Amino acid sequence: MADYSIPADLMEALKNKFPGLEIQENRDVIVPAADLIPFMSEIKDNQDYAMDFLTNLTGADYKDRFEMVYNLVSMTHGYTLMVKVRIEDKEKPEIPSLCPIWGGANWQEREIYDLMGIVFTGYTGHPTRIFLDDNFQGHPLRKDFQWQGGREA
Amino acid sequence: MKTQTYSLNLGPQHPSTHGVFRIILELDGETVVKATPVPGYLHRGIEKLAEARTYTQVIPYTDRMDYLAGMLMNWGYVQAVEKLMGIEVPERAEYIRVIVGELSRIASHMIATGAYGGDIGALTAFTYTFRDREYCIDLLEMVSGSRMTFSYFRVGGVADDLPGEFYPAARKFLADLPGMCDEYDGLITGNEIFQARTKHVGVITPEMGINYSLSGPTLRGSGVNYDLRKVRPYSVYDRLNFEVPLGKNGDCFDRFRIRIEEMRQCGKIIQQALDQIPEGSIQAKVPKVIKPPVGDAYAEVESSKGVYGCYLVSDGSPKPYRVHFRRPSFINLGYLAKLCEGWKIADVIAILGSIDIVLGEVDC
Amino acid sequence: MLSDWGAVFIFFAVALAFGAGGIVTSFLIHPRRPTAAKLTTYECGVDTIGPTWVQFKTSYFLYALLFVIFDVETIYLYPWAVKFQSLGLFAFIEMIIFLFILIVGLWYAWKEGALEWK
Amino acid sequence: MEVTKDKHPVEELTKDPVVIDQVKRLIHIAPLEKILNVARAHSLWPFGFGLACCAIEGLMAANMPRFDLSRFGYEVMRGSPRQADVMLVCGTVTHKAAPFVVRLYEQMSEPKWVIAMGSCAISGGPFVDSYHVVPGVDKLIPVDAYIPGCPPRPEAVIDGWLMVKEKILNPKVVSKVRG
Repeated sequence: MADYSIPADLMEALKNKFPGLEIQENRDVIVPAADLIPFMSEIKDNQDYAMDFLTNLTGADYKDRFEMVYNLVSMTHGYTLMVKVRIEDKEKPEIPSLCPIWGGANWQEREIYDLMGIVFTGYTGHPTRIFLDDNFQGHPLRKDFQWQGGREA
Repeated sequence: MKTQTYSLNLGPQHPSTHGVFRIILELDGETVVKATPVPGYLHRGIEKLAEARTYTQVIPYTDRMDYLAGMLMNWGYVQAVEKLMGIEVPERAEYIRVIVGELSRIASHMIATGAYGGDIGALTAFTYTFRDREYCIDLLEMVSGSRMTFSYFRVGGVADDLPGEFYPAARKFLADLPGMCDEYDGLITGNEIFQARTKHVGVITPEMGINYSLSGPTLRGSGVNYDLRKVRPYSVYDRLNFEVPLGKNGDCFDRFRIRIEEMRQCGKIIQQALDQIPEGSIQAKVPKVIKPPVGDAYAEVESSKGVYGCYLVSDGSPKPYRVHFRRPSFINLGYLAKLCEGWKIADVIAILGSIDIVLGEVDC
Repeated sequence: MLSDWGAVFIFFAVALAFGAGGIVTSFLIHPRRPTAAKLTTYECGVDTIGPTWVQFKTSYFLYALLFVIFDVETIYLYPWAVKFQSLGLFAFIEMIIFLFILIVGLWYAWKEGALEWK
Repeated sequence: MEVTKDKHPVEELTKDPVVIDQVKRLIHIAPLEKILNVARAHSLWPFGFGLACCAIEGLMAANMPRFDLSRFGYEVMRGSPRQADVMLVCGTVTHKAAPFVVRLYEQMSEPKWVIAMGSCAISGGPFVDSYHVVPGVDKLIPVDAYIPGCPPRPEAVIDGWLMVKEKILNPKVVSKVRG
């Protein structure tokens, strides 16, 4: 498969603009939650990257942390980038919402809140459930979610 | 004289919502003031169920998401597992995947065309498209044994080889396909009532389309050239030449027209794939119990509704730790609320039909 | 004289019986089990939201009014069209004047914007 | 549908068994319900209630040219429960959809029947362990015919319709073990 990730020099430019950045060997980027919004608006507005298409936005529930995963694509240059953000606080997971930057994040964030329980701050209309009833107890995709399936023993 | 607005349910049980999807319309007379889509009536929690299944057992869940294009759903998931495990799929299996994937795309577009004709009122169109879809489904049934929920793909290849009588039947179907598409053009696209109802209705500008992460015919209807098979060719698509039809002014009519164009292109792709298919094995060397290394992977495929991605996290056990499906119908609907404002009720049904959603995929 | 009208009357009676007959027999024989849930309003399977008795736009009413006017007009056209040849020139002029008056009415409604759907 | 009793009116007139047998053999007074059932059984109006994948097979493919449900007279697909006879539940019934499934069933006018199509409607199917799926629609509403399959082929759907027809024509067929 051809390599569509951001070339090394542009990655270095990002590195020194955001010291907290951590670049993994397969060019995924781990961004501290604090400067998620500046980082995202930087790679969207700066024409070198022009990451204007948010393909995927999802979350994962690990033992010690939550992890948000964003996949971005640049329509003009054809770069793809996977951005990860770690949320250490398991009791009240919160992360700034990307809706002001990409409209496509709206429904995906509501889905992650509904199923995973991660609250997205800084956008009216969040956090509201999208699939389950409002009086549904708990968030199903969490590892500690207990439920009673329909299979008769 | 001030008129009050009233709320109306374009509800879960409605002939035109392609399943159980609800839009709460705030109406002033006929004009929509505010639209609030309410999905979730078919939410079966596939992502949670997948965490309790082994990697191969998840495959039947994928083609119950977008049940109109089952093969493409299998492809997206299987490609993510192969990327995670670094498996190289043999040549013949890749060509078989392209053939059945494009056949599944044709079957899906046929329903989309017929259903959209039905939404606008041309009920006979549905009969024509379904009559032709049966031929397409015969081919897929010959290959996989099932009509809709194929579960034909395996990690590292496909379940079994193309039967002998598949090739003449496929060539005959491909010979008839352009005739079928002309028939739909003549029957629906050329109908001026249809054009009056869909031209310049629900216009999506390219910038808004990209900003709202739309994909597939919904985005290409606005002229944005983003087709994964061309932008980031996976499998053997780089060896097949075909054009990507684009719309000009992003209205319902363009989204509908390029679906029929895409069917013609699919015919060309299958033709070339049938000519170039090599001999060889159809399944890579894969361990009996699939235990991918610890890590995660994200892979995307161009399904009939848009970009269908799968994000997999593995913790080394035979069961995936986390599976997330990037479902095009779900994300394409994110823009519906803004798109419907200002249009009349009949146009809302035209817009919803043109985005072509499948509820199994929206609610996952 | 009576027999002519008798034929018309019988024709009218048969038509009435045919229509009413279907309704009356179905009323007599269909099972009636009205339950509370069955009598609730059907709106795509969920409850209605907000007040449903609202003041809505007048364009509905104007459209219906214009339709009734021109529907009645066509009723007048039918007998004239049947006896078109034998009635001669005078009836023709008469009908043209009648049509012209209604066309003026339509033109006025159109100009006033009764047909646009604001 | 309550089973009509088979008492012949001649039994009030005479106790003589010979006369009763002759009259019963010659004069067959079918209660009105039986006559109506013959009419109902051959023109059931389905209630297009497509939830998931089975809707494509049951509502669309079965009605379309190749399988053609209208050969049996069941092709008039009604969108509203008021005009429908049979509720074809095809697809997974989730907890969020359960209230309006029950409501639609209750809003249908008598006599009404229910066909549970597909393993999701019969018993929750592949999604039975899910937190959001009702394991079988018969937990919500009484079901008359079950069509197994995931999704069942259109021929199986037509067989399901014929089962309902069989049940309407002579209700005692239910107790007969089929096949």
